[in-house]
Amino acid sequence: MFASFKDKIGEAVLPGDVFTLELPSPENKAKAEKLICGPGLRRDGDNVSVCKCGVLRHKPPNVFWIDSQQKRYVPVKGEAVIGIVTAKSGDIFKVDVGGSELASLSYLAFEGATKRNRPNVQVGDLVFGQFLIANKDMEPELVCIDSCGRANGMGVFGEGGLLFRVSLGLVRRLLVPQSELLAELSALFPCELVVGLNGRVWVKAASTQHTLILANLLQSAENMTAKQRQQLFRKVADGAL
Amino acid sequence: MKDTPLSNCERQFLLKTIEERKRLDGRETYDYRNIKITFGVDYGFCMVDLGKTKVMSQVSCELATPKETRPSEGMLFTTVELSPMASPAFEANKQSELLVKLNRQLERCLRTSKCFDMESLCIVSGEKVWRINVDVHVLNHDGNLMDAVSIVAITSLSHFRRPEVSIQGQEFTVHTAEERDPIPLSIYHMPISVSFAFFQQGSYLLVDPNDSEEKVMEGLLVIAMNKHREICFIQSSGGIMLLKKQVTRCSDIASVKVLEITELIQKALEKDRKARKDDDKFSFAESLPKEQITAQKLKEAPLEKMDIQETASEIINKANISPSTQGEHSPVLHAGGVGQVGEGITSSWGLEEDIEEEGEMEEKTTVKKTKRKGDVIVISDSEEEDIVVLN
Amino acid sequence: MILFNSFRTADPLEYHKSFLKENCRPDGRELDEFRTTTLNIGPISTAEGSALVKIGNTAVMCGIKAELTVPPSDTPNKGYIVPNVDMPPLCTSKVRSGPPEEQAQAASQFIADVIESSEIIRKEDLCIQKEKLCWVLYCDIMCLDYDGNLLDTCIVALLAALKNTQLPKVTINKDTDVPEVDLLQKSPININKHPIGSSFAVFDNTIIIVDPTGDEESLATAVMTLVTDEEGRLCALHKPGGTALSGEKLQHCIGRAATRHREIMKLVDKIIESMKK
Amino acid sequence: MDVNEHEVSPATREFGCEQNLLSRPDGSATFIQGNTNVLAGVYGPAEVKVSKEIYDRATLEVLIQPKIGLPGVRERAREQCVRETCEAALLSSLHPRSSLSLILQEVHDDGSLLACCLNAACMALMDAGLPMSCLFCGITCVISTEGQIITDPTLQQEKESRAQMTFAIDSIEKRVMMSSTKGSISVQELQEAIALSQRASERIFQFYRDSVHRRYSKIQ
Amino acid sequence: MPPVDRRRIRGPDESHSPYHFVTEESMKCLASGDRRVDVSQRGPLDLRPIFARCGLISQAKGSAYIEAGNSKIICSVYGPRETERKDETDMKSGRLVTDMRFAPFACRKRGAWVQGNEEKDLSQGLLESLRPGVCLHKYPRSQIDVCVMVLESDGPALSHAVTCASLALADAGIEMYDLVLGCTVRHTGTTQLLDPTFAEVQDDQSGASVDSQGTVTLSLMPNMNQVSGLQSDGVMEQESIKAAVQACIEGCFKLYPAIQHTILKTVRKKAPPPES
Repeated sequence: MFASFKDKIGEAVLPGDVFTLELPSPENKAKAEKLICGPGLRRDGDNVSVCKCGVLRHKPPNVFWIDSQQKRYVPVKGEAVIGIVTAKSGDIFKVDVGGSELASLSYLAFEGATKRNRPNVQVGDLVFGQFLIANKDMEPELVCIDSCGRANGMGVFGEGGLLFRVSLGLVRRLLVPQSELLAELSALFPCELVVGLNGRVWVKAASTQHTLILANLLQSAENMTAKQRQQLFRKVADGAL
Repeated sequence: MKDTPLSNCERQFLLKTIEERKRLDGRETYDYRNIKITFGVDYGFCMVDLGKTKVMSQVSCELATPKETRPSEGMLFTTVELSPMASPAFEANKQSELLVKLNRQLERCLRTSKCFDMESLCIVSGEKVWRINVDVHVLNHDGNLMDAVSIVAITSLSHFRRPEVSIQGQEFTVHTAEERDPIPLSIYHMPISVSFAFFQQGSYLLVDPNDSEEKVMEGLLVIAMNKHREICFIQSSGGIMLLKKQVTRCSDIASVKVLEITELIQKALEKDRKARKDDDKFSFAESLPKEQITAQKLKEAPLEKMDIQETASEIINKANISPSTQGEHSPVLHAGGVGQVGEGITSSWGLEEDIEEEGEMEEKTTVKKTKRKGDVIVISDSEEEDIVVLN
Repeated sequence: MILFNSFRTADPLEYHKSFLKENCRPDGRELDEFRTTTLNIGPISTAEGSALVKIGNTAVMCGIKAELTVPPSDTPNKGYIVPNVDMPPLCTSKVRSGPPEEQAQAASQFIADVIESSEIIRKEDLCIQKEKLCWVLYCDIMCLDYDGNLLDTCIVALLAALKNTQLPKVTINKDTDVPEVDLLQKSPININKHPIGSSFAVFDNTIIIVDPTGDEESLATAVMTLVTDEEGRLCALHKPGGTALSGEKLQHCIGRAATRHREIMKLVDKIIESMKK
Repeated sequence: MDVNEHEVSPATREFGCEQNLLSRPDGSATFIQGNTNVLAGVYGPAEVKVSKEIYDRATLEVLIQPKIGLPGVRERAREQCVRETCEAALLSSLHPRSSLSLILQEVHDDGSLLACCLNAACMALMDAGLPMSCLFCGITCVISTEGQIITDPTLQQEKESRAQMTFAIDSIEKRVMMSSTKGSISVQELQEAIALSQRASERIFQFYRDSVHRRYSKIQ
Repeated sequence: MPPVDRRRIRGPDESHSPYHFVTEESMKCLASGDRRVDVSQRGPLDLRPIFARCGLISQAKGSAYIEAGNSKIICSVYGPRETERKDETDMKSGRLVTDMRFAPFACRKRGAWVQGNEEKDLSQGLLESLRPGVCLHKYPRSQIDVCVMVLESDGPALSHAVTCASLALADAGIEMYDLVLGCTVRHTGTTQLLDPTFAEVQDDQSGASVDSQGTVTLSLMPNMNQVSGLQSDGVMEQESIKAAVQACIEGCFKLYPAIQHTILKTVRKKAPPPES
C-alpha cells in the first residue's frame, strides 16, 4: 500500500496497513533483512503489516514499532512493572500486574533473601519488579533483583505514596531518556516517582496535597500537546492550585 | 473476570486524604462530581454522566391487564441492568447482590413514593391500563450507582410521553404520534437519592463516593428525597452505627443537593423541550464533545453509483461461462415416503429403520436385510431422471 | 493406517489440508460434492406433518404441530409460523443438557428468517377467520445426529414436513362462536415457495468445499449458507463472519446452490408423488 | 442513473464516533450513523474461565444488549455474526488462554443497527489496542419496493423495503466477511449491493483513519 | 407472570390444540384408533412388533433406536467421560446420568421444549431401572450420559425407553451385568393388556366407572431373572398386581430374543468373524 516506512514515521497507522520493503539492491540486501519489527508490526514475507493502531516510530538504523495508547498491559520479558500481591501460596507470591494472568514471584527473588531470611511481604502490598519470563504460552514470572542479584531499585514499596493508573503510551513517554514531562514534573515539587510499564505510577511528595496535584497533573497530561502542558504546569507553579 | 485488587498503599493514602479533608479528584467533602444529562431522539431516553459513572435509561409503555388488587391503576416496572461493560467484575445475567439492591432501592424510590399519577394510566378499569417500563443500563461504574440510577430514572420518566388514548364506552383507540401529540406522565414530585459514605467509624463522611472511595468506606447511607424535603426512603448499609445528629445532618445536606440536582434536571428538560419545539433535529453526532480529539464526525455524503450495475453483471457473467462441472444426481426411492439423492459417503444411519413397520418381530431384521439387498439400485452419475425404484 | 489416524488426531487441520491439496476430502468426496441425502417424509403420526432428513451422518427431524389461536392484532388476517431448532445433548457430545446454546439459537433465528424471506407459506393461508381464528404452525426441528451442515438439513426437513402437513377443516359455529374441527376432512397447505439451502466452508481463504462435516466446520475459517428458491432468487446469504470472500467466489457458490436446488426438488417431488400412490 | 436520487437518500448518513469514552473498559467506542447509535466496550486480554479456555487462542465473547427488555434469540444470532467477524479480524493466537469480551449496547436504533454494531465493535477493538490483521466495517443495504438500492437506510426505509442485506467488508481487499440478508433478492441485486457496499466501505475506512489521525494528533 | 423463554422463538401467548374442538362424528373416528378389538390380530398378552437397531448416531459412543407399533424412541450414550460434578463424595464408582425427553411433536398435544416434571420423573425412573444393570464400579471418577428422546409416543414410553437405553449402553461397550428390558401392562377391571397403545390407555381413563385400573411398568434383567425396576400407577388389587407383574416378566422374555438378535447383529457388523 505504501511504498515505504520512511514517509509514515511519526504518523498514525491502522491495522491492515501494509508496507512493502524497499526492493533491496544486491549490495544492501543484508541490511534490508535485518529490519526489526517492534510491537504492533508483523513481518509477512516481503511485507510488513500493521496490527495495532498508533503512531509509527523508528529508531535508526532499522528498528520500527507502533506507539499506541492502549490501557491493557501484556507482559514483556525484561520490563519493569508495579504489581499488587494478591496471594501467598507455598514458595511464591501471586502478583496482579494488569495482564491476563497473575504473575508469580518467588520468595527468593528479593535482594538478600534466603530460605531463612524471607522478605516481609503482605497481601495487598506493592512490589516493583521485572519480568524474568513473559511470553504468550507461559505464566509470567517476576523477580525483584537484577542479573547480579541486587535490588537495583526493585522490591517492596514502603509506607505512603499514591498509586494510580495512566495509559501505557503515557508511561512510555515518561520513561524515554531525558523525558521532558518528567523533568517538568520534578521541577514542580520534589517527589519520589516509580513508573511501571504496566501503566501504574506511584508517586510520593512532601505532602498529601502535593502528591495529589502531581497525580492529577500526570493523568491530565495524556491528551495535551507540550505547549498546553507547559502552560498548565506554569499555572500550578504560580500557585493556582 | 476479576476487578483489579485494591492495594494497601491506595487504601492507606485514601484514608489519609479523607482525614485531611481532601479527595483524590480535588473535590470538597460535600461536592458532587459533574452531572451531565443528555436526551436522545425518542421520548423517555436519557443518559446521565456522574463524573465517570455513566448510566442510561429508556422508558417505554405497553397495554396490560391491571392487578386485581388495583384495577384502576397503571403499573410501573423498573429494571436495572449492570452491563458487563461497566466493570470487569460484572457478569451478564447474574443476579449479584449489588444488582438486587439497586433494583429494590429504585423500586422504593419510584413506586413506593408514588411520584406520579398511576390512576391516569388507567384506560378501562380492571381490563386495560398502561404498563410503564423503565429500563436502566449501567454503562460505566465509577462509584455511586444508586444516585446516578435515581437521577436517570426520574429524568427519563419526566421526559417520557405516552400515546394518547380516546375512549368510547368499552372501546378505545390508541393514537399514533402523527395523529395526536403524545402526552407526558403527570409527575407529582421527583425523588432523588443522595449517598453518603462513612469512614473511621463514622467520623468522616463524603458525599457521592467514587469507586475507590466506595472500596474503602465502612458504611453507606442513602437518602432519597424530593425538593419539598419529603424523604422517600432511607437505607443504611455496611453496619455502621450512626448518631441521630449525623442522620439529621445528612438529611440537611441531602435537601440542598436534591434542590440543586432537581434544578439541573428541570433546566435540562426545559432546554430539550425548547429544542424540540424549535424543531431542532436532535442528532447524536451533535452531542459528541467537539473539543476532544477522541471524537470525530463525518457529514452525510452521496456515493457514486454509476458503474455498479456493470460490475455486478460482469461478475455474474464470468461465473456463468464456466458452469458447475458437478452433474446433478437423480433421486432414488426406497419405499413410500423414503428416498435419497447423491452418493457421497453414506451415513451410519441405515436407510431402512423407519420404513419397517410390519412383519414379525422375531426374525425381522435379518429377513428384511437380505430381501432389501436386491432392491436398491443406485444410479451413478446418471443424467436420466425417471429411474425410480419402488418396493 | 495407524500412523495416519494419529496424524488425524494430532493435527486435524494439516490432515484435512493434505487432502484438500489433492482436491479431495478425507471421506473420499470431491470438493463440491454433497453427502448422500436421505429423506423420509411422514414418519411421525402424532404430528400434522413430519420429515426425517439425513445428509451424511447429520440427521434432523422436523415435526409440525398445528394449534388454534387468535391472529396477531397488527396483522389480523395472518397466522403464525413458529420455528425452533434444538440440538439436544443426544445429538453431539459437545452439548450439555439445558436450554439451547448459541448455535441452536442462531439456527432458530436463521430458519425464522428463511421462512419470512422466502414466504414458504403465505401466512394469510393460515387465517381461518379474520381477527378471530387462525392456525399457528409450530415447526419443531430436532437434531438427532450432528455431523456438520445443520442448516441445510433443517431447511430440507422443514420444507418436506410442511409439504406433508395436513390441516383439518375448521368452521366457526355461528351460534356458539366456538370453532369446530372436522378431522375427517383434511387438506394440505399451499406451499408458496421451495427454499433449499447449500452450505459451504472455506479453508485457507481459498478452497471452498460444499456440505462440510462437523470436523470440517470446526476447522474451516468460514462457513456460509445460501438459500435459493425455484426462481433462482436468493432467500438468504448467511455468512456469520469468518474469512472474507469476493463477489466472484460468491457467484460460483450461487451456481452450485442452483444445481443443488434442482436435485433436492426432484427428490422431494418424487417422494411426495410416491406417497400418493 | 440520475443525479437527483442522491439527494433523496444520501449513500451514508452523518457519521460520528468517540473512542475511549468509558473509564473502566480496556477499549470503548460509540458509533453514530444518523440517529442510530451503538456503544461498545472491550475487556481483555484478561483472565479466562477454565471451562472456556482455548489452548491456542483467545476466547472471544460478544454480548449485544438491546435498549428495552432482555436479549433474545435475535440478539444471539447477531452476536454470532459480530463474534465470528471479529474473530476473523483479530490475531487471537497472539493471546492464547485469555478472554476477550466485547459488549455492545444499543443506544438508539434508527436503521442499520447490525452495521453500526460492527462499526462500533471495530472502533472499540482498535481502541483496546488488540492485534488485528485487518479492519472491518458494516454496511446495510435495502432494496426499496421500486427496486432501488439504498445504503445505510433509516428505520423507516428498512420497514418500507422488500429486502435487506448487511455486509461486513474487510479493509484490505474489500471482500465480504459477513453477510446477513432478509427478503428475496435476485443475483443481480445481490452483486450490485455488494459492489455498492464495497464502495461505501472505503468512506468508512477513511473515517476510521481520520479518527485515529485526530486521536494521535497530539502525540509527536 | 411465568418467566419468558428468551432462548427460543416465541409464538402467540396462548394457543389451543385442535383436538379440543373436534366435532363428535370425527371424535368417533379418533377413538376407534389403534386398539385391540380384533383378538386374532394381536392378543391381550402380545407385544407389538418391535424393530430395534444399534449404532445409528455417528457422534455417540453408543446408540439405539426402537420402534414398537407407532412408538419411536431413540437413545444415545456418551462416555465414560470426566464427571462434571467433582464435589461428589463417592468417587469410587461412576455416575450414570439419564435425560429422557419427549419431542414437542411426540404426543397428540404439543409438548413444551422445557423439560417438564413428567419428563424428570421418567428420567429418574429410567435411571433407577438401568443402574442395577451397569457395572458402575468399573468406571471410577467418570460419568456415563444416557439421553433418550421419544420421537413419537403411543402408549407408556418408559418400558421401551429402558430397553432402548440398555441396547445403547451395550452398543457403547459399557460393561453390564445383563441387559435391562422393560415391559408395561395396562390393567382395567378384569382385562390385562400387554404393551398398551395410547388409545388403550386413554380409553380407560374416560370410562371412570371401572374402579380398579392401573399401569404396571417393570424392568427385568433376563439372564439373572431379577427385577431392576417396578412402578405402578392407579388402583389395583394385590392379586391383579401379581398377575400384572407376571405378565410383564413374560413380556420381557418374549422381547428378549429380538433384542439379543439386534445386539448380535451389531457386534457381527463391528467385528466380522474371520472367514474360514
